[in-house]
Order: sequence, then structure tokens, then C-alpha cells
Amino acid sequence: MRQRSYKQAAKVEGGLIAVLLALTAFGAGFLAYWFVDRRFIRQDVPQAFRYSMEELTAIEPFLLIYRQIRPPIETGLQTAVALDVDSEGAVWAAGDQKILRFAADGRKDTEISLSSKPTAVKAADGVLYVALTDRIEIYSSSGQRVSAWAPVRTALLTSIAVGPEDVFAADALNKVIHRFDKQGNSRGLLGAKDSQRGIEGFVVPSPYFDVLIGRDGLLRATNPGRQRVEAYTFDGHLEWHWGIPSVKLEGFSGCCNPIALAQLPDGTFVTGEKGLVRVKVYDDQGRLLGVVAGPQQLGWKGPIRVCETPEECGSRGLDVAADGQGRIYVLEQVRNTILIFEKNE
Amino acid sequence: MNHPPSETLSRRRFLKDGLWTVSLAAAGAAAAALASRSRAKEWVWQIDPYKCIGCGRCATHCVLSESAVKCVHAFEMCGYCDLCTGYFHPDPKALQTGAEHQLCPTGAIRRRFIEEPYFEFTIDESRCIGCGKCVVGCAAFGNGSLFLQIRHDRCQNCNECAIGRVCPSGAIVRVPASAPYLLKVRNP
Amino acid sequence: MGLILSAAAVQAAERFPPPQFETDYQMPTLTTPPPRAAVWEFVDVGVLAAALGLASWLTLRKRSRRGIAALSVFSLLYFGFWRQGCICSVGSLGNVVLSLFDSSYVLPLTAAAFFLLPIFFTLFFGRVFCGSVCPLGAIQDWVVFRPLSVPAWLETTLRLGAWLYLAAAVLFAAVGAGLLICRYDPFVAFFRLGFNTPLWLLGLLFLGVGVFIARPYCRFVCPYGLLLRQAGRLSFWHVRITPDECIQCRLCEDACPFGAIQPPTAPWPESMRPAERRRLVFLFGLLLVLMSLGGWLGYRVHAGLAAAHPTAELARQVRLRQAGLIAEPTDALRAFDVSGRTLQSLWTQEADVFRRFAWGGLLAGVFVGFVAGVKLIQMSIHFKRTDYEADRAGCLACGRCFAFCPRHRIWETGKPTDSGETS
Amino acid sequence: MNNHDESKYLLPQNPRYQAAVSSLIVSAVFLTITGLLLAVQFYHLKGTDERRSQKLEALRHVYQAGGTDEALAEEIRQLDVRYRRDHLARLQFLHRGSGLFVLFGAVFVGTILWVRSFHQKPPHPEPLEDRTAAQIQAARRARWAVSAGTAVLAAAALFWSFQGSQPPRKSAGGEESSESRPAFASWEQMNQNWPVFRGPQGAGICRFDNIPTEWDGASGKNIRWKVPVELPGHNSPIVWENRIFLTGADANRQEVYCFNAEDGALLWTGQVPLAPADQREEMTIMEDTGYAASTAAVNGAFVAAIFADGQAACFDFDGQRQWVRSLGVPSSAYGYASSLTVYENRLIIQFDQDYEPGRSKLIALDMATGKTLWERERPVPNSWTSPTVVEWNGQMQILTSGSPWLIAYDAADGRELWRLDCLGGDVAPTQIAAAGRIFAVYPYTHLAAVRPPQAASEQAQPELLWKAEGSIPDICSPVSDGRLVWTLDSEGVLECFDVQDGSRLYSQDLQAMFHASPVLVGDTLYLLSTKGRMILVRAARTFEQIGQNELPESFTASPAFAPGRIYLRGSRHLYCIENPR
Repeated sequence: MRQRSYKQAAKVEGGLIAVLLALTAFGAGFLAYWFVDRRFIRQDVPQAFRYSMEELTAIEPFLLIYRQIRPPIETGLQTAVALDVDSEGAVWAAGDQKILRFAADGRKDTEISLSSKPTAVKAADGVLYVALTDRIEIYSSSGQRVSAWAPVRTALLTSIAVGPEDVFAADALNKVIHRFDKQGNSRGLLGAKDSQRGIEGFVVPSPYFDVLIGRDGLLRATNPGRQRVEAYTFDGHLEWHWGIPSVKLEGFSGCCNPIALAQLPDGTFVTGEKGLVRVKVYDDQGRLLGVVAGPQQLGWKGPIRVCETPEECGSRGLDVAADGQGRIYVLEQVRNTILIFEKNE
Repeated sequence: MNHPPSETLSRRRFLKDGLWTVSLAAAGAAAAALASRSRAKEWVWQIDPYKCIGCGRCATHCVLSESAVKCVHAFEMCGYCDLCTGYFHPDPKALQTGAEHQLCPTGAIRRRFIEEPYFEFTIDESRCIGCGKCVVGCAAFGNGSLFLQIRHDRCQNCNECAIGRVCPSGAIVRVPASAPYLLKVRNP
Repeated sequence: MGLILSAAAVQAAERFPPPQFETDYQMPTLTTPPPRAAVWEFVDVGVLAAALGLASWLTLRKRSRRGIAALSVFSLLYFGFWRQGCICSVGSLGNVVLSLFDSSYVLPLTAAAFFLLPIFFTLFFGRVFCGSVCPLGAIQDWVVFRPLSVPAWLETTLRLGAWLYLAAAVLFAAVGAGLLICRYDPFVAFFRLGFNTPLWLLGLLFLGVGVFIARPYCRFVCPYGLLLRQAGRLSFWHVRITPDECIQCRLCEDACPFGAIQPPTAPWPESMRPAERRRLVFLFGLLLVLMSLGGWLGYRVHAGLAAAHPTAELARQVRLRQAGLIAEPTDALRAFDVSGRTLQSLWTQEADVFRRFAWGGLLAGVFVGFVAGVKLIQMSIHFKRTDYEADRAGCLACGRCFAFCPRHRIWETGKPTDSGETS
Repeated sequence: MNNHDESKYLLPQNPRYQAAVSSLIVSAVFLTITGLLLAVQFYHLKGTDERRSQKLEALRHVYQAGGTDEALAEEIRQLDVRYRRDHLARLQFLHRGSGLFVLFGAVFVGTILWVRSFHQKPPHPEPLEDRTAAQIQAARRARWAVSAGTAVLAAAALFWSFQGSQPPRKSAGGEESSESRPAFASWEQMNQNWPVFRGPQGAGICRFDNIPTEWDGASGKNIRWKVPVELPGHNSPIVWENRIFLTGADANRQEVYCFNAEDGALLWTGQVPLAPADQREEMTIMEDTGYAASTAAVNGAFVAAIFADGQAACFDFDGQRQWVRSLGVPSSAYGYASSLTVYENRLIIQFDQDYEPGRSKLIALDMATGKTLWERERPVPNSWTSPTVVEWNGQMQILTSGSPWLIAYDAADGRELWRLDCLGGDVAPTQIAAAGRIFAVYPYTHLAAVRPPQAASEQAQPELLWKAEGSIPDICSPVSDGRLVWTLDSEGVLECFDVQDGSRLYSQDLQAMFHASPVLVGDTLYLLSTKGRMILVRAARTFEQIGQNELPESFTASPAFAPGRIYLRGSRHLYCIENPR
């Protein structure tokens, strides 16, 4: 193609060049600045794309009718699983491959090491019932193994309740409650789905499933997938249930709560929730009496965790227990500490 | 080759050739060095689901107008909950599929009844914008079976990931193209 | 670590299974579409090598502007719109630096090839890469409608900016604060289509300016171009305006839109020699001064630069929050809180980042000072030139000048039609 | 140029030229239109669509909050569908549109080239000017230009380096104050503040004027301010000019607080990392000791703190942490409780531990850097007393109480000067120096008065002047005005002895529990009970209570003083008490 001379009107060029360069410099500078990371500071994500739980974590002070009475007990366990309080007010914490006993003053005085990982612990009849995934073993409070029951086939026993002549174990895997006699012989199952007895069955989406025997002689079990607590007779009649799904204080939040249950001397119930971690007190009809601890008190940092390894991010919940003086013990499994609460005067 | 008409080999030319050889040697050495360091291995970007906090920037900062980040579902971790906190508004009035009950801003999660009391939840990628709202909802209460991943059928594999630059937890990392996903699994 | 592992064992056992369904429900599996097959990366390298070879042949043997233009269109389509501007040689600089400083990052062969091939070709044949293979160059080359001749003094001064950019890009890549060249690539937004970032405005800007100032990015910004400039100085064979000898017709004087044609030098009056010598001595002294000054300044600004590093930014925010200046926690702070990380670890990391930036800033400063000093010296030495020659550093091998040379016309008409085989 | 005009002049008639021009115009129009449309769509994508999802979200909230409102639900569903449809359509448009844009761009370029092909002009060099001059001038210009460019860059960099942020260790914003400040304050300045546990030299003597004598927590009388303290701690406040420092800790956090003395505003909170969890497991922490029993120390430039897990840290006055030292978790029967003290640039740590002597140390760290200046083995088991720095005929001495040794070290180099076996048990009260004697406490057993060696020579030995028995304190330290010395045990028995012979002048039960050590203000003893009652007793040979004031909180920390002010740390709050102006 033909060519032409490029140099003409040399006078205007200078000015034009200057203008253009200024323009480029400015434009480039501006756009660069546009992209400079005022990163993170600038909230540049529409709220509609965010899941914010912060406002749900606030709790009216007057509802907090309990207070922490002493610094938390550091269990020192990697993964604390369960706790219970015995008649002397000593705290038993199960986790890793051991069970620890903390005296009333919070000092560790006994350590029982186990063959495998415990999944539940219950102090009753002056001995210690320990669930190890699919079987129950009994230890004396000094730590000797008294007896070991035959394992239940493919089960995950996450809670033990001990009655006058029965022992009940909640099985999160098969979503039923096993009933044993004190020798460990099976005496049947409770809570399996049964339409004519009006039992909808337990829904347990995560390994948290708690039972206890109420002071009224009835069995109480959490049904996390249905956000309620159910009352059974020992032979498996569903008497009634209470609890509603709601993030509001009166309800149980999320997909699978409550995950832990305990009863106070006055017959009222302590419930523990994961996710939006809360420990609350209900009466036997499910009326909310007050809050023991909310996310702030339990060191809740945020709805989602960030971990170096997948294992750290494994689901972490809590367990609750109560002693004869009405003190409430909360085992929170993120920092593996036991918090102790007492009712305000 | 049309060489310059070889004028007397002046000092400059000699110098120049010398320089040329030296620099070529240097370049060669550098090349060798680089080649020895380099592998026939490509990198791609991926989200480490255990570092992600679901801040929502994946939806807004990808160079593609429709983000290459999508939510995926590890079904074997899912509880098949009726009240799925990844699907439903924090405090749903009813457990129904109406848009008013849903959490997802684009209604990209499908809820299907399987059997009492279980429901299956699947991601409609054509709708998902990768904001991670459901990820937080699921992780907060449930088993965390929903999480974000960079989908490599969409990702342009930019030399510098525009999302990674603004990721508040540094969750976006280079992974070998041979193993391009960081999935949550049941038994790690 | 041991602790974590033991925890791992525990957790792994305990991960909770999905419900057992009574109906014959088949659990879907999640799909994982694979990334682009690796073989394509090698195809890219192949295409690059082929394009470079063709370009060399077109510029040195065939001397065909049309051919070069056609090739540039191809490059624009392939490396630009088809490969979406990634991977490109210009950006590969970042990868190379990163691989040198980050042991966890292994340099992909393709990146190495994209970085090295153009340099080698330049050492042999001049900047044929810039002429017709680089997509960034090609897109600009097609809007050179009304080029103004930028005076030499302005050109060389503006190039300081490019050197600064190079220094910054290397520094940031080395300390792991990001790949600047790719971040601010002005044309990649075009190549990707779907204009969803404001960055394509930058592209428009460069193209608009490019109408009058030919190839502004290549001449005043491109860091890789600087490397090729130096290689070009030493290029063994090189674009020549005339196929045989120069007849001093001066017709090509203004032919080059990049101002890369150097006229023959006139003899400088003997009277100036002593003054020049003195100046040279002075400038060599100045070189050292400039380098140390640069180093000092580079060190002084390192803290400001470090702010661009995520770790430093996070630490800054943590400090602000401690001082009660951040009420509503930012996402970075949230992420920090929900991770188990201790403040101590953050402080140490931050200190490390600042240390690296301090050293990097210092070296970068020295480097820029060095460049400025050398420029000054360069301009006080004058080489002898008898003919009109393409400046080996500045010539982008676009072949526009051929048509201006009467000797080229004759050579063109004179040569056999199947030019391919001629020697 | 003019010699090509005729070709130009003919062009308009040329049909091919007309075609070229018109196609140029058309393509230009197309290009602009697509460009504009793209811009509009882009704006919507980034603006409208986000606003829409916001709106939808808001509606959802309204619905979920309010009663079941079918209409609203219906509206939400409608919007949901519409918005999504629009958004997807937009994305598609953007993608195709930008493709078109590039296409039209190509056409546009093509047509321009076409049109230009009509405007070709052969090259036309101007007459040759004087090359030599031109080249010389060009070179000179270039040199100046480059120099100018370099100068501009340098100036910009310099400017920025002054604007830009500083490296973190130099505290952000704090320069002006920290630069003028020396590495440590003089002895005199120390004595004009309340820099360590129990004030200057740990003597528990306040020499400031118009200290309030009356206040009341219920009515708020004379309480200048009261602010909450986040984490618990039994350590006492310390004061430097207008800053008050405290520490607090629980099982999970260890923090240093700096309050503004004027209004009690929390100026900053410093974090101190925990010792590794596996070490912390071994700690035994009594509730009466807690995780933060040790009082911090300030030397005018820096404030240092230590916690029960042996983590020591130092901050400057702007809250910038200077260093952290992990001394290892001390094994202490009730939990580590010794307070810190300072001498010039030295931070003195009495690090007594174990049931048997062996691992106990006296450590001096460089306050500014945290480097160890010197360490001395101590032949004592764990103790809960604090070191004090006193001036003894011209020599600075560090006094320490352990079981059984009362030991004095040279404050400069840590050389042991002398020691005396006069103590025992779990020593917690801190020794004081007064009237040329040192008074040290053997809990429940006796109060010992010791005269240190007069000459600083080796053979000079300390002398035990007398031992006084009585209800000798287990926690509270004694105080003396040079004529009399008082002890106060935790059961609330105040006893007064004569410094000369140790004869007990009186023993008075105050009907209260005490953990805070007494402070002598002028001729009045300030005694703070655990229930928040401050009992004022005349410092005389006979007991005379001259007043008492109540605060509605429990107190274990000893009071701190500043001119005209008292600072009290309760279980939950920090109080500032001051007479009305």
C-alpha cells in the first residue's frame, strides 16, 4: 500500500502530544487507583449476598439469668465429646481416648485412659457408664474397668441414661434408643418410627442425640431434626413433646437442635444448641424460662470456621450437665473447655 | 541471509559480536536454568473450602460477568434435613419452596422430597452466582456439605485470579491442573 | 503438628454418615468438569514458535509489510481473542519471577517457553515478536492512523516510567503481592469480551491515544518490551530499511511511526571532545549518586508499597481495631477471628513481609537509579552512522519503512516471483 | 502539502472514495451505538441488578418478620422470576454485544484504512537542516529531559515516603510522642508517679496532696468516673502521668489495658499471646490468684506485663507491642503472682517456682528490646512476693523475699549483695524499706526487721534487729512511716509495731476481709476491704478510725494514687475518685 510522510504541522504536534500524554497518565492513574486494594475495608459486596447472623447473636441482658462463677476448666483434650457431673459435684469429661475427672475446685484428679474414643459418659450408681461408639463399659470412679457390655451392631451411642433397673443409650446412627438392663442385656428399642403409636421417629442429621431420665420417671430425648424434646415411658410410649423451630430465643435454631439436654434439681430442663450456640432453660411444657449463655458468653466468633486442616473444621457442638446445687456445666467443643454457670440471686 | 555488506571488521563490530555471543550464552544459561526449574505442570486456581468464609466476593469480583465460582454439594455429607439452613431463610415461616422462604438470592437450589423426613438439595449451576450465602447457612448449623468451588469449564485461569486478590481469608490457591478440585469429603 | 494429626485420626473416624434411605434413592455425585487439556498448552507453544519463525522470515527475507500485517491479525485472533490474552509473554515475566522467589510455585513449561522464545528470536532476528506476534502490540498496531513523531528526548524520558513499572512488577511478584502486569493489562478485557470490568476503559484509552502516538503501551509501559529492547540491541540479523545499500535519499526519514529510524550521524566538532570527556566522567560519578539515591528512596517508600500485601493489610486492620478505630469488623478481620491464628503469628508474618519489601524496595530503587544514570551516559556518547538505519532497540519490526525505500522497490520488482526459494 | 491539493480536490467525485467514506460513517455509527448499549448494560449489571437483589432481600425480611401475607409472598415470587430473567438476558447481551463491538471495531478500522488509501502522499523530506547542530542539541535536550524526569520521580517518591504509611514497629500515629520520649524516666520522675505495685519503691506510701477522704459508690459522690474492665485480674492499676495501666486475663485471652486518666476512656488494649496449650495444661490457677495477678510496671517509655503462664510482653504508650517473651509456664502452687518492677531500662522479674529451690530466677530484661540483661539463680522455691528497688546509701538495690532468704541484688548488674535467713512458708507479702531497715513478713509467723550491711563491702553482713509475732499477714504487705510499721492480715486484724524494738502498740480487728495492701497517705492509712469498704485510720500509736467509704463491688487490687486522685480496681470496674474542684 502507498505510504505518506508522517511529519507535518510540527507545531501542533507538541501540544497535542502533551494533551494526549496527560490524558493517558491521568486515565491510567485513575483506573489503577480504581483497582488499588482498599481491599476488605471497602464493603463491596451487596448485603443480599451475605448471610449475617450477627444480629441473631444479641441477647437481652435481663434474659441472661445465669452467670459464670469461675474461670472455665481447661480440659486439655483435643476433642472433648461429653461431660457429666457426679453426686459429689465432680466433673467427668470424655474425649480423645480418656476420661478426666475434675474436682469441685476445678483441679484434675483422675484420668482414665480408654481402649478407643469415648462418645458418651454418665456417672450413676456410684460408677461411670462410658459409651465407646458402639458399646458400653462401666468403670469405678477410681478408674478400674468393672465390666464391658457386648457391642451393639453398627451403632453410634451418643448418650446414656441410667434408671433404677434400666440403662438407655441414644444411637445416633440408627436413630433409636437402646434399652438395657443393668447387666447389659438388651430390653428392646424405643423411638423407632411407628405410625399407629403416633411416633414419627427421630431425625438425627449430625452425631448429636441426647437422652436422660427425668425426675418424673419419664425418659426425655432430643429430636434435633424436628427441633423438639420428646418424653417417653420406659416401654416406649411417646407421651408428649415440646419445642418449636425458630432462631428466636424461645425456639430451637437451625436444622438440628437441641443437641444436648440436662435436668436441674427443680425439674426444669437445660438445652444446648449448636450453630447459633445457646444454652437455655425450659420448663417441662417447653416454656422458655431464661438463657444460661448465648453466643457471646460461649465465645462464638462467627457462623463459619476457617481451618488449616479439614479435621479442625469437623462439626463442633457442646454438651450440658447440671449438678445437685443447680449449677450448669457447659462443655464447648471448639476450645474444649468446661464453663460453669450459677443462677443470679 | 542478507548480511550487512561486510565493511572492514571494525573494533565496534568485533566488540558487538563478542557481546552478542556473551549475551546469547547468558540467555542460554538462563533458559537452561528456567527449564530445569520448570515442569510440564500447569496450575489452576481453586477455593480451599475449609478456608472460605462465604464473604460473597466470588459473585462480584470474577473477571467473567457470570462468575466461574459455583456452589457444589457433597451429598454424602448432607443431612437431607427438612429445615435446610442452606436453603431456607434464617427463620422461615413455612418449609416450602416459595421464593419468599428461600435464602439463595437467585433461587439456584432445588429442593426435592425423597422420603419422610428427607429432602434432597441440588444446585442449578445456570442460576448459581457463587455468592456463598447458602455455604454459610449450611456450615453455621448443618454439616457444611455445601461449599464453593471454581468450575474449570468456566474459569479462564487468569495469571492472577481477580477474586483471589480480594479474598479476605486467602482461600483461593493454585492447585495442579491434574487435581483441579478441593472437595469436602466424608472421610478425609 | 502431631496434635493436628491425632485430631485428624479422631475426626476422620467420626464423620457422620448420610441417612439410610428406605426408598431406592440413588445419591447423585458432584460433577468436576476438568480444566483445559494440557496438550493445548503445548499447542500454544508450538503456535508461538511457528509465528515467531514466520515473522522473522517475513521481516528479514520476504520484507513484506502485508505479510507482517496479516500475521499480526492472526496473532491478535489466536493469542488475543481465542486464548483470551492468557498466557502471554508479557505476563509470563511475572510467573518467572514468582517461580524464582516462591519455592512452592513450579514454573510451568509453557510459561518458561513464552518467556524465553521471544527473547531468543530477538537475539537473532530483532524484535519480530513485537512486530507481529504479540497480541497487545497487534491490537495497537491496527489503530496507528495519525501518528505524531514524538521527539527523542520525550520518548526516552517517558521510557523511565516503563523501567519503573518493570521494577515494581518484579518487586511485587517477588514478594508475593501479586502480578501487576496481568492485573493492569489494558487489552485483556477486550480479549475476554463480556466487558464487565472498568479496566476495558483503560484499553480504550490506550487505543484512542494510540491513534496519534503509535503503540503507546509498547513504547512507554511494556516491561517485557524493555527486555526485548536490550536483546534487540544485540540482535544478530535485523530489519534493514534497504535490501542492499543506502543511497541517502532521505525518503525514509519520517517513515517510522515509532521514531525508530536513525539518520546518519554528522561528525561532531573536535572542539567539543574535552567537554564531552569531562561530562562523561561527571556522569559516571552521577551514576553512583543516582543509584544510592534510588536505593534510599526505594527503602523509604517500602512501607507504603507493603500496604499492597494482604498480610500487611490484615495486620494493619487488626491494629486499627485494637486502637478502636474499626467498629464494624471487616471480612478480613472476621476471617482472622474464626481462624485459630494467633496475633503473634500474624505479627511475625507481617514483619517478614515488611522485611522483604524493605530489601526489594531498596534494590528496585538502586535499579531505577542505575537505569536513569545509564540513559544519561548513553546520550553523551554518539556512535557513528553513515546510513539511515533502524534503531535496533526501538525498531518494532513492523516493516512500514520498506515501502519508502526506492532500493526496496527495485529489489521487489527485480526479484523472482517465488521469493520463497531465493537465497 | 499544497502540492497535493488537486488530488484532494478531485476526491469527492470519486465514487469509490464516496463508498469508502459512507461505509466509514456507517461503521462508526454502529460502533458507537453498540458501545453505548454495552455501557448501559454494564451500568445495569453493576448497579440495577445489585439494587434489585437488595430490594428482594429486604422484601423477604419483611415477609419473614411479619404475619403470613400471601400478597407479599406472591409479589416476591414475581420479582424473583423477573429479576433473574432480566439479569440472565443482560449477561447474554453483554457477551454477544461485546463480540459485536469488537467486530464493528474491526470493520471501522478497515474502512479507515480504506479511506486513508485515498489520501496517500509520497514522502517529502524538508530541506536538510544542519545535522550536527540538530544532533548535538537533541542530545543535550534528551539529557536535560531525562534528568528532569528522574528528578520528578525522586521528588514523587520522597513526597510519598512522607505521606505513606510507616513500618508497623514504629507505631502508626504515635511518632510525635514516642520520638521525644527517652528510653526511660529518671528516678525522680518515677517517684512522682505510681509506676509499679504499691507505688514508688513499692513502699505503699503516697506523697501526693489533697487525696480524697470521702466518697460513696451508691450516690456517686466524688467518683469522677467509673469504667468497666473487660477481663478479670487481681493486679493493681499503675499510673504514669495521664495514663493508667491494668492487665486482665482469662483462660483464653491475656490483655493489657491503657485508660485515659481524665475520663477513663480505654485508649488501647494490648494482646499478649498465650503460652502453648500443652504447657498451660500444667498450670494450677487458684481462683484467688487468677490468670493476671502480677501488676504491670511502667518506666516512663514502656509498660510491661507478665501473666500466670509466664508470658511477658512490653508495649509503648501507643499500644504498639514491642516484644513478647515466653519465660515458660512457672509451676506455682497457687499460680504465679509476683509483680514486675523496673529500674531505668531494666525490667525486673522475680521468677520463683517449684516446691523445691532450683529453677527460681531473678531476671532483668531490657525494657525496650526484651533481651535478657542478666539472670540470677535464686535458692528459693515458689513465692508470691514482688521485688522492690530501693536506694541504699547511694546504691540501687533490688530486694526480694523468698523462703527462707531475704536477698538484695545490685540493681545495675544483678550481683548478689547480701542475704539473710529470716523467712519461710508460702511468702506472699512484699518487703518494704523504711527508717534504714527492711521489714519482711514470714506469713502467720513473724514480722522481721533487718538492717542491711552499712558498708557495701563483702564482709559486711546484714543484721536481724527483731522479730515481732502476732496475727502476721499472709497476703497484704506492711507499710511504715519511719516510726511505726503496720501489718494487716486478710482476716482484718490491723497491728501496729514500733520500728525500733518491734513492740506491738495495738492490734485491732476491722471486721472485714482484706486482700489489698494498705497505703499510707500523709498521716492516714488507707485500708481497702474485699467488700469495697475503704477504712481510713490515723497513722498513730493508738488506733483511731477517722472515716470509711463504700463502693458496691469486691476489691482485691491495691489502690493506686495520683495527685488529688485515687484509682481503685474492682472485680468489674476501674474507679477514679477525686474531690470536687
